[in-house]
Amino acid sequence: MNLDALYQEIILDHYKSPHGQGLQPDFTGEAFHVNTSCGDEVTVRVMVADGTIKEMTHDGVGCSISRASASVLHDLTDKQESNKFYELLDEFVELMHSQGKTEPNEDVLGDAAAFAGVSKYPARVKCALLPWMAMKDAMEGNTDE
Amino acid sequence: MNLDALYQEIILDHYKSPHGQGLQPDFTGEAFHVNTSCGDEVTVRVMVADGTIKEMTHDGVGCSISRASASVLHDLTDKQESNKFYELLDEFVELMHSQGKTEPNEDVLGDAAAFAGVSKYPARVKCALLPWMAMKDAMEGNTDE
Amino acid sequence: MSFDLANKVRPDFPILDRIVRGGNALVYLDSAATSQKPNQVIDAEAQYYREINATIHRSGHELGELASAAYEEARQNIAGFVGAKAQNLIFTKNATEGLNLVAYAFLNATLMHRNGQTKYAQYALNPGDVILLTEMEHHANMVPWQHIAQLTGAAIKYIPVSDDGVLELSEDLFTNNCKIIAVTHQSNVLGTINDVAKIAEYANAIGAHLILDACQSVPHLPTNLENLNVAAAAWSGHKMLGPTGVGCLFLSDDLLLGLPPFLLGGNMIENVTFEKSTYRSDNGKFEAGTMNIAQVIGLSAAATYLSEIGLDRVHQHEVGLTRKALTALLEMPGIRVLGPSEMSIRGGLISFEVNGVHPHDVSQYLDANGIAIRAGHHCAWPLHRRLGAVASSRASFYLYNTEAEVEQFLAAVSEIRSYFKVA
Amino acid sequence: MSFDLANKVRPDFPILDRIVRGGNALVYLDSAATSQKPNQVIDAEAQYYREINATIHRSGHELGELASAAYEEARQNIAGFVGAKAQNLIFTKNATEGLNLVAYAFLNATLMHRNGQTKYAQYALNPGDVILLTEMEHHANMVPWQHIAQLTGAAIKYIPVSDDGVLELSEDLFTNNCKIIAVTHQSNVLGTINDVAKIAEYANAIGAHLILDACQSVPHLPTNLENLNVAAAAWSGHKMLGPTGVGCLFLSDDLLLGLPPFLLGGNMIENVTFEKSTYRSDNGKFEAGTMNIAQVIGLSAAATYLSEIGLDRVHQHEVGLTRKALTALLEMPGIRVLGPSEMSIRGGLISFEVNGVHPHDVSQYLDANGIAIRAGHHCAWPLHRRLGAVASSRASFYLYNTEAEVEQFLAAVSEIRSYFKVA
Ligand SMILES: Cc1ncc(COP(=O)(O)O)c(C=O)c1O
Ligand SMILES: Cc1ncc(COP(=O)(O)O)c(C=O)c1O
Repeated sequence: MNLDALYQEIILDHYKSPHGQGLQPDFTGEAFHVNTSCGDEVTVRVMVADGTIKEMTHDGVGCSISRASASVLHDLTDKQESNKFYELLDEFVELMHSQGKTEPNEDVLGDAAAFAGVSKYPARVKCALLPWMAMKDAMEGNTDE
Repeated sequence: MNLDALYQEIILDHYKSPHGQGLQPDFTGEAFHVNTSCGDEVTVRVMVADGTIKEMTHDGVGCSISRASASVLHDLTDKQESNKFYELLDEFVELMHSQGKTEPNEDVLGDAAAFAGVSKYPARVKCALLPWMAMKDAMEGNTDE
Repeated sequence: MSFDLANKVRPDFPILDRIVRGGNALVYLDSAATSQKPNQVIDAEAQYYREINATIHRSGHELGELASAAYEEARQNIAGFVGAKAQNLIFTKNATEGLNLVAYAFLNATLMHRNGQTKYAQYALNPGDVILLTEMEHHANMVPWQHIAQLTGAAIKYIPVSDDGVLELSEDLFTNNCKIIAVTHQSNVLGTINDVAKIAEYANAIGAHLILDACQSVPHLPTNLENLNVAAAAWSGHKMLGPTGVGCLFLSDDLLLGLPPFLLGGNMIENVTFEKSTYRSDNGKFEAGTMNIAQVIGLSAAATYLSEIGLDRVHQHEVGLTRKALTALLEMPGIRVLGPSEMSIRGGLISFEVNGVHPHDVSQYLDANGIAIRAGHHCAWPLHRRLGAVASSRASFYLYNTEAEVEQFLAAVSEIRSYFKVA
Repeated sequence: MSFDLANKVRPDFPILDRIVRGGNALVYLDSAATSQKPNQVIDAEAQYYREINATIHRSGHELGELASAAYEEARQNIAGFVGAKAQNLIFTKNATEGLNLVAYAFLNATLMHRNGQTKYAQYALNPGDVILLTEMEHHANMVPWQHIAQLTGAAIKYIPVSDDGVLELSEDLFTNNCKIIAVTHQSNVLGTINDVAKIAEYANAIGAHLILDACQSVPHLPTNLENLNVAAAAWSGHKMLGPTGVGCLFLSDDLLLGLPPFLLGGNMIENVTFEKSTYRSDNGKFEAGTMNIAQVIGLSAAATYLSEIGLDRVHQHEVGLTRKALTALLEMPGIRVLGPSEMSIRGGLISFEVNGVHPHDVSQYLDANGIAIRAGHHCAWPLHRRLGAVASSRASFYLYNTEAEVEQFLAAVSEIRSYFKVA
């Protein structure tokens, strides 16, 4: 079924067993985002110090795409340099706006490459981006740099 | 030209030399009506006593149809019994709503029969009726009966 | 049970032949959001533009006369369709505008009254007054009232909804300080058909203005607004086979004559000077500017189309389809149906949750099968919170849906949990 | 001067082949009231209904995606047509709604500010504040301001119009207490094109919000709203070859972000609870309920149609026709032309009086010859009083009118006084 391009195994696995879910009490930045067209919600917390994301956690309600996206984002950024998040963000946003025409760079994006199929479904692009946009705000809310 | 059915000689003559135009200071009832869709205005004054319209005068601004209609109305009702006005009103309203399908009763309507052609022009029916409706209100405003 | 109606009418709806995602034939089960349009409606609009397009009520030429006559005939026809007089019918752009019109007219009355215009006393809202809504209202019949409550000092109260999606009506809620009661005729989430006659009885006993959201009833149930005894009723054309961009507002004589206007501009005025303006007293008071003439004429064609079939037949058809779907969903493992399980108080739509699968994923799965339903909170977010649902999936039926489509829908729903590996 | 344009485009407008009263071919000179529609626009709407009709922004199925994309592409296209960004463009039902939206949003800001919401201080109107209009405004850009002035305590003042129909602009009028200035770009009675750049300069110097009524400019003149430096601009689709039932409102970032919403309901919200609601911050804040999707798409087809021809060419064509008519009318005995006699500050319409013949009789006479013009006060009653005219007759031209039509019009006008025996 054509749907399998959207719901890749990796996505459904992250949805079922999300990583980094559950907000940690210590953080330097936090942001809550909601997709007004559907009501999906996510909160992202980051603890940043010395240019490094010491911890990234999230919580929320939403569809498989938005929840899996948060889980993948945790894997990609937790304990990584802050810069890496911004590089990934650019790459991921570009992929999401490619309408299925760009091959994802798996070396950079890792599990996030599995979201390539989402870009063909304009209504779902926002779902995939939701945690990324929340994390961006959380990073900027951070005063520790 | 088909227009001549609308603008009968009689109408244009009344338009050029209206009868009863100019409001008399003594009256038992007065009404001001305006056609909001075009701005035509008329004021009708009546002096009624002993069941008779002692005097009917009018003034206003408007198209040939509304002005001529006021003039004809003066001729038909001035110095006549009040009842006659109501009979004429029914007859005239019916004619105006006939969409050109009724032959006017010239014996009753006199010069007002010339307005038969107006009933084919829905936008102008209101013009012809304007002074009649004002007179109706003026008659009802009358407390002298 | 026979489902002939759909087969008879489908040829009139060109979009129903469409092939959608994955090469599937379209199964359109989203008519509660917006209905599809028959050729009769599409052609009526096109014909208007090709033959008589002109401004109405103000042009002294033949096209203007024809357009004005067509517009007013449409008003007659649509008013007749809902058992109202033409003079009580006002055209808007959608139901949302109609409900806002009423709310803002009350706000205007309040402010004008506070400015010394005593004739509006009867419609003025003051601290201590109550606007009574229900927990199942669409945002369009909730947010405007919250807004004017905030600005006038009135309070908002709610008629509660039971766990199985029925209004918990009790006369105690209808206190004397209730000035406005705004209620939906049929819930766009639960499918519940409310007992408007009973509510009108309570409302009239305390002299409150009853405002009806008729969006989900007028298109689907035989409706007689005069018999319903409401002060106002709003609905949208696009949900009853009509064009987008047109809605209807019924106002009782009381509100029509008594409320001040809302939108201000051309047509609705009686006299304008540089200093001040006065307004018409008939339904034109509420129709400012150049109206949606073509859409009104298209909507009239839709009303004629529905009348010729008969709303009772439409309703019966929908009840048949809904009963079939409801019975199956209630028995399907991992499915929670919102709203009453009793068909007798339900219209032609069903909202449901699939355990462990988010509604967007449900609708995406169905879409991949060509089946169009809607997922989300359906503009009734507070109701979803009340029922403990993040959001829901909704299938809705109309005269053109077939029994086979319902079967396709049920088959697809039954596969969802295993696709998403939660069963 | 060549008038090729009309002959080139006429085949696109089916109504122009119509035979009207008395067996005459239609001569449509009433485009300032509403324009006719090319097949391209009629078909775009029909195609939308036949192929992709669905609700936008909220449906999770393919039709919903297609309809949403078509709607947002239309927004892009129409915004580009007027030199604006899509994010600053809002769709309404007509210009009247757009102007009311701005006026009511200021009223809401005022009331919410008085209720303690300090973030609206910048948009609140108070006694002592002035709303500056011009004496040539259409009722749509006058009555809403009178209404909110009355409710907020602000005062209305007018920029005067000279006897020959030109604004008597002077910097003195632009006092520091002016909060809002609402001006028409081109008068629908006088034809005068106002010096918006100059007015914007004065408005900006005192920090007032300049609201432009662009009804008669956007359809006829190349317009770049960002360059014009206005806070808001409203116009109607039906006057620019588009469908009825759709209008546009441009809001600068300042008003878009700063003003509270107007119509309340679905789509425009951010969050809704039983107690209170919060609103979106983008242009969706001002688009409540199911939008006029088909009409927006039709309007986009109209914008494309006009762009392909080029607005400068349309304007030139109109100037040619108007100059011809104006020159002849100015010389005709018993005719008084309203507005400037200088073509350089005029657009494509002419209002006039025929000595001794009421405008309704003028238009009736022309109608009998198949010529459709408009008679009345053209929703500018105060202006007519100011000019000492009971009402007037107006001929207006558009890209599809021919030189021969102007000649027919002039010949008919020259006969009127003798027909009514006043010459
Ligand atoms: C200058 C002007 N402003 C406003 C309007 C109102 O436009 P609408 O009736 O389409 O809302 C018109 C047209 O009627 C107009 O010509
Ligand atoms: C119950 C109910 N009320 C109000 C509305 C709002 O209608 P519209 O969006 O057409 O204004 C809808 C549909 O969206 C509805 O289902």
